[in-house]
Amino acid sequence: MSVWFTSLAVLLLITLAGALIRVWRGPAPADRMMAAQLAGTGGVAVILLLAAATKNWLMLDVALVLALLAAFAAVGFVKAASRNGVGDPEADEEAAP
Amino acid sequence: MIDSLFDLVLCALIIFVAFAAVSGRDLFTAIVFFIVYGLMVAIAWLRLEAIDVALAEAAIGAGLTGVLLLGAYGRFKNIDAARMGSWVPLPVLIVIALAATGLSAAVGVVLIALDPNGLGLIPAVNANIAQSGVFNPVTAVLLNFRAYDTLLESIVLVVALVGVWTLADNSAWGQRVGKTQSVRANGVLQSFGRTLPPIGLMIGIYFVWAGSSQPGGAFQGGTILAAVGLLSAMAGLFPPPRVNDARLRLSVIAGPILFLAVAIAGTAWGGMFVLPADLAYGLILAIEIVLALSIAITLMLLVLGPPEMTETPQ
Amino acid sequence: MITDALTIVLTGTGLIFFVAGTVGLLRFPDTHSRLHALTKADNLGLGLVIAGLMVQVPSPLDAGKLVLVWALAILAAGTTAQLVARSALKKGQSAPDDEGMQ
Amino acid sequence: MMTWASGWLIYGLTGATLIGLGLFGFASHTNLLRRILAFNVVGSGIFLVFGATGFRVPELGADAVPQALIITGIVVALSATALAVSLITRHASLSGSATLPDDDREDR
Amino acid sequence: MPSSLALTAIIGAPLLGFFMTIVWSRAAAVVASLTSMVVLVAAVFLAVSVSAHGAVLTSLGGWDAPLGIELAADGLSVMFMIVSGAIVLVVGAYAQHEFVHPGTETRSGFAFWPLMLVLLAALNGIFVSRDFFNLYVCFELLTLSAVAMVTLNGKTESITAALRYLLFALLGSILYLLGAVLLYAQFGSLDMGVIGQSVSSSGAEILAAGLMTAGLALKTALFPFHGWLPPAHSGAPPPASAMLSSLVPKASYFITIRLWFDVMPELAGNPLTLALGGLGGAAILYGSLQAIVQTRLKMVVAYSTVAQLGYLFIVFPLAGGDSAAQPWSAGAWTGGMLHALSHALAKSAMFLCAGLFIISARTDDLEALRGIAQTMPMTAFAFTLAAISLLGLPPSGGFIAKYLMLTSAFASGGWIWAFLILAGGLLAALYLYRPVRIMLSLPKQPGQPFKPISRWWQVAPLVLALGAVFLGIGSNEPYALLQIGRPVAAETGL
Amino acid sequence: MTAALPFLVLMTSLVPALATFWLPENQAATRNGLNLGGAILKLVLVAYMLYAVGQGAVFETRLELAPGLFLLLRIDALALLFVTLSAFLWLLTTIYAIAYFGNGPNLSRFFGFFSLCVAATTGIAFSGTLITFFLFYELLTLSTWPLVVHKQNEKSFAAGGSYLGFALPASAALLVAIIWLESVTGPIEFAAPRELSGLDAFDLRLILALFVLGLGVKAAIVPLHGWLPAAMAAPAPVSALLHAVAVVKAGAFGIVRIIYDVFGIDLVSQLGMAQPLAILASITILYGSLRALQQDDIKRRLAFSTVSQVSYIVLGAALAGPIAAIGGLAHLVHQGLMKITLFFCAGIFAERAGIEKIHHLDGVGARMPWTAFCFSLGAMGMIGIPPMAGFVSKLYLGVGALETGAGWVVFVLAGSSLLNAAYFLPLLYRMWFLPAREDLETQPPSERPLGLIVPAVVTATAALGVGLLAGAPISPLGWATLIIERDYLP
Repeated sequence: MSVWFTSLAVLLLITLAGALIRVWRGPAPADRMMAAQLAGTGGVAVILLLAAATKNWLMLDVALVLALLAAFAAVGFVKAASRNGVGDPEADEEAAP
Repeated sequence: MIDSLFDLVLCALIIFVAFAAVSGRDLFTAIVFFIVYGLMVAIAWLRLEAIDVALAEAAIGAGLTGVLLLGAYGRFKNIDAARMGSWVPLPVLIVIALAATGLSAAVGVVLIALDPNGLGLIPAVNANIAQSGVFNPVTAVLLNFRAYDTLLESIVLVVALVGVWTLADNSAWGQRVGKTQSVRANGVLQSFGRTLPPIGLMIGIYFVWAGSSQPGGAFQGGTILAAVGLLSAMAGLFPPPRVNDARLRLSVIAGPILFLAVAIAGTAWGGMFVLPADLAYGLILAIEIVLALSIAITLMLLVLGPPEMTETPQ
Repeated sequence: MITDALTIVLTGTGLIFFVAGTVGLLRFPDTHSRLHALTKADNLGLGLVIAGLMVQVPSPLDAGKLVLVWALAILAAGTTAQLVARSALKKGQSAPDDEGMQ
Repeated sequence: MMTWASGWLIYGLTGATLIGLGLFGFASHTNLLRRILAFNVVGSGIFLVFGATGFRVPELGADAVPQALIITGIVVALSATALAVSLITRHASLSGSATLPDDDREDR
Repeated sequence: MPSSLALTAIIGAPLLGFFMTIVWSRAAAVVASLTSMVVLVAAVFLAVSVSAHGAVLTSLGGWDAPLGIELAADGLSVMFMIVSGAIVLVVGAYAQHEFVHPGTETRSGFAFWPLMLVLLAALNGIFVSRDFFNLYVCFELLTLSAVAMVTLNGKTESITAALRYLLFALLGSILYLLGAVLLYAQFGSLDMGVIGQSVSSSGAEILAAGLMTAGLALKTALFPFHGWLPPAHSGAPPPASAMLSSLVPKASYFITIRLWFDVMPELAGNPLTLALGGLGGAAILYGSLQAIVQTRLKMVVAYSTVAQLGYLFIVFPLAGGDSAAQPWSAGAWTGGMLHALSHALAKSAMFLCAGLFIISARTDDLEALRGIAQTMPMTAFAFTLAAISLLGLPPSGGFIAKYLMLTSAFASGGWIWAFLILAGGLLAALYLYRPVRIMLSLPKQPGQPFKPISRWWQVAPLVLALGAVFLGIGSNEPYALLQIGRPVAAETGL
Repeated sequence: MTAALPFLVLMTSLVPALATFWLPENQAATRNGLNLGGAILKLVLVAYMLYAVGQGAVFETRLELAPGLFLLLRIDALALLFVTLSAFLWLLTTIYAIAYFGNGPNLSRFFGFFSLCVAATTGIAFSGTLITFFLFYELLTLSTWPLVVHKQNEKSFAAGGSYLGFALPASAALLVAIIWLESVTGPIEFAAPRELSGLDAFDLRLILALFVLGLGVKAAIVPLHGWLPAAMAAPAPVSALLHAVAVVKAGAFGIVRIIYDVFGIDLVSQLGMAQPLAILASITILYGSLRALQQDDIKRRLAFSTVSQVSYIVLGAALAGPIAAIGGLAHLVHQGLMKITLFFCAGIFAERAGIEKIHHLDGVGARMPWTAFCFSLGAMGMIGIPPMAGFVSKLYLGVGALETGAGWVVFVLAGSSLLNAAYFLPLLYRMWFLPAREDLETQPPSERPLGLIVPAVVTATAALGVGLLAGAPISPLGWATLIIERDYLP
């Protein structure tokens, strides 16, 4: 069973490499960010599989942290993309400076 | 076999991501790669059975540092391309590349030559953990065997905060920290910011509490709490505190000062940092809890930056 | 034995969704369609992996953690997808992939 | 508990590579944020080396002392990064530049 | 037992003060003064105890090395602690006039005091630590507080200088850390004593020692890594500059000395000693020449630091060059340490003088200081005294240091080192003569362009300058103290 | 008491120095009282020591700086010779300076450094080890610099710069010589000349050369004399002190110490260094005189005269014979008395009558008789007219030279005397025999206050007296004989 999980993790890693190509290529920052998001989810999955492979379920904690902070990073991203780094990402128009 | 394959693929991926983060085309790409890099390294730590470190790396490396860099990137918008910087001149570049390669190679050679059966301090930790008051060996090292390091480390955070605050404008002193966040009321971001904190709070507290017997602890838990706080602040759910708020300052130093107090109290039991075996667990837990809160607030303030608010928030 | 088989099927399918998501990410022409492919694929992929592992975990606490991970991922992905989509649209950055390596 | 043949060495060598990569980035960019980013790469490379050498005998698990020190190191690196990032932002807003003024070089 | 208590007090007290000044910034200046007094008393107590019973060693938390962290105070650490305690005390007294805010709290008025105290804690931590990783944490504490101090006046140039400083310091830290990691990998310990007992010249040790030395040299601003120092030290407010220039580079130098003389003298050889000595010599020449052409007083003083730090590295090739005819041993080593201490006193005095001049003349442009000695004779006198010590003229501490180093140089036939030491002295005369001359000249126009400064304020630099001189006149006690726990290699050479 | 005596003597000038620095500018009475009191006390102590040392006593004070690094104050006959001169002339110069400056600015600073300068000179005289000597030698450099730049104008700063420009490299050379020597032999005390066998002849020569280089600057040996004429920018009392007592004498005294107490005269001869040194001294004697001849400025002429005259002392030491040595040592005192007289007078001319150039001296003799008379006495002494002091020194040097077989020195002495006459006699001629300028006629300059003229009269009389009474045992010549016969002859 452990071999299955590990193999799956390897394949997942390789898939992640594909997503990273999109990060590299862009072209828009949104593309990069979304691809990174995918890598994050994939990473969480890899960790879950590793936990299963080693039966060390404490690793789930790490997955938990990553899932929580992935969202956090995404907010950081959209904030950074706004006018001066603190703007409202949902504003339809940028406020005049 | 398959494990080694996993290790190889993971390491190749880490090196590729690091390469992309270091030499990616533009700053933004580099930062995104850096965040992914933190994630990959966290996985590597799991392979090295260092779950405590993986937690720290995931929370700090992938999370906070990334957000810190992203935040700064947001400020770089007004800088024209010419002043964004580029590479040093080619001849210098070559020299640097050679030196860096040389260093890597040297470290590699040294690693290969190391005694493959080096045990480090594993026996020493195992022999003494019973007297440490906790079951997680990493926590035992952090809060008992080498508590001095940890105390100083928690102070490093506070010093960094003082340093960051020093960068405020003179006129902004006494204002709220960070810049005014503008957010649409009840928009996506705000509802996200409302949903996440309870979950985050729970997870953070879990890590602090669990730290004595399994991976986790004040730093990991504190970081998660900080992230939750930051998210709420970014979502405009509460106004950031004022830089001269006495309660704020007290909460920043509460953890380190309790730590120091316990360390000094140790002189009554035989020397600085001495924890009597029967009280050790309680004391460590108390330190961890207060420290986690202080760390959370300090980290949050570090990411928010110096007070810069020019207008008073509505 | 039956649980193991279930796990294998579920996690295997999960992987396929991840692969699909990645392919979509690489092949779809513009930011918006890439976004859609992505969010669906990765939430489903992770969900299937988690479902497959649910039957393996020894304690309810760990099962709870798994659920929480998935919940967080969906929440985060949903929210950020919206935010990113807005931010991309707003800037007119929903650009087709021009393969350009400027 | 499974054993990985010399798994630690793979990670150690990866760490060594990261150190070189990071140092290269640290010295070769003029953009300050990128230099700080590279600095973090060096740091995690060093930590990886540290952690890997603490895992040379997998049967005994990972050495707790390097782990604890790495956590300390990560926090210290974060503190330095936070200060650096604030400095860089402040510098950028004052001088309008993301790099250090080269004409300030003392050895000119 | 009380001496191990004192050992913890010299770190615990400033840390406590650090916390107090953060929450109670209204009383920060008083807290800072009390704290540095406590530190000074504890350091003197340690000195007495060390000279009576030898080096003091304590294991924190009751955990002995290699598992725990050990602190130790020998003569060398005690001397450095006394001098840093004294400097911080005086600088704190001086800064009362600059960083005290009677009304609402100000930015720099808040930040200076905690930074000063945590700097002191970090310094003392470095002087007593026996653990290489703990030293890394202490160095970061030191670096961050020092960098923050550079930014206190908020000017763009200061921010730039602080950034450059931070980058160099971080690079230094990280190289040092890599070295420490490799040491742990090799020895399973980070304790100096444990490592020192099992040095075996393996590749790991050589690489580790090399990396640590490079990192420490970066932090010490050894030529050619000195570029960050002059703008940082001249950009900081004078009280901060005084501590930065006199104490902070000494901390990393201190550990360089510990590393090579205490821990792994077996690894050192001619390549190392020649390289360090050569760079030190280059620093003397380059720093002095730069100091000669500067037009601002603080830049002159800052470049002088670059030059003076160079002397410290000449100790490496000279150590062991003992003259059989002389009654003392380890002359070069002791001379180097005395030089570090007397430079600390003299340099902090100079920066405080510069600070007073700036307050009085509103600039440190050399030409604008013409005739300032008329308004502030005491400060000009203090500056001149400090200059005498830097020149290595008798009877200052600088002289005794140079004398010891020169004797070793001649005894071992190190002509080139002797030449460098002497040339450095003469060049120092060149770059310090100009400011002194300008201060003492008559002002161009008879009007009174300078703001008068209270006499008590002017006492601060004078006390430090007199300290530098006293280190020469009363060098017997410091000399004897430095010999306690002195490493064998200081006598036999590297 | 006897152990502390050297220290006490040192303190008699050091304490007034330090105290004076802190005195407010307007406390003239306290300041003068301090300095005069110190000077008188010192003179009393020195007189006592003269008696005691004459009886064979030796005083020592030892302070340990670092292990093996002693500050040794030791009074032997040679030290006493120098210290007596400086104590005596310090008192007179202080009186003169008080009168000269009146209510001028920055006097606390001036008298502070003035006393410090004398303290340094005393220290040099008392130094019992090389390193103690170096310490006070440097203190002298540092304390004279503020005196040289006292006027704080561009000219005096240029002079001060030139002074340090010569003095600091010289001190480096001196330090090298000391440390090189001591790194082989251990700390050197003057009392017991060491066996210097650890070094080969070449090294010893080099070390000796470095010593001469280091000390030669203060002794103004050609070509190291450049700073001395420039230092004329200083006020007259400073010039008097520099030329007669402190600086140049410190250099000359140092050379004597090195030759007699460190190397020993035999070793110097064996090394073949005595003759070159004698030649160097001779060149300086002639060169200084020639340059003096060209000067129109009175003080500059006197300055070059000093360059010339100080080398008589060096010559005496270098000739390596007892009689020449006695002559040289005696000249240390003789030249001091004569030269200080000349500078006192030059100061009075400049201060009271505005006379700075030689051609302004016309007819001044009748208008300022006391000053002119004293000046004439000093000048005649310099020329070596019997029975003035200068004659005695030259006689001993000449006889000594013949005794050691260096007959050529006699020609040097003769030539120098002729040159001395050539540059001093015209001054005397102008003073006494030419008609005065008109303004001198209409407004006869005053020689008051007494503080100006009395010291000059005293030193002039002394210069005459030591020549007349040269045979007495307590005269400088007698004392020099005592030194040589008791301490340095086998």
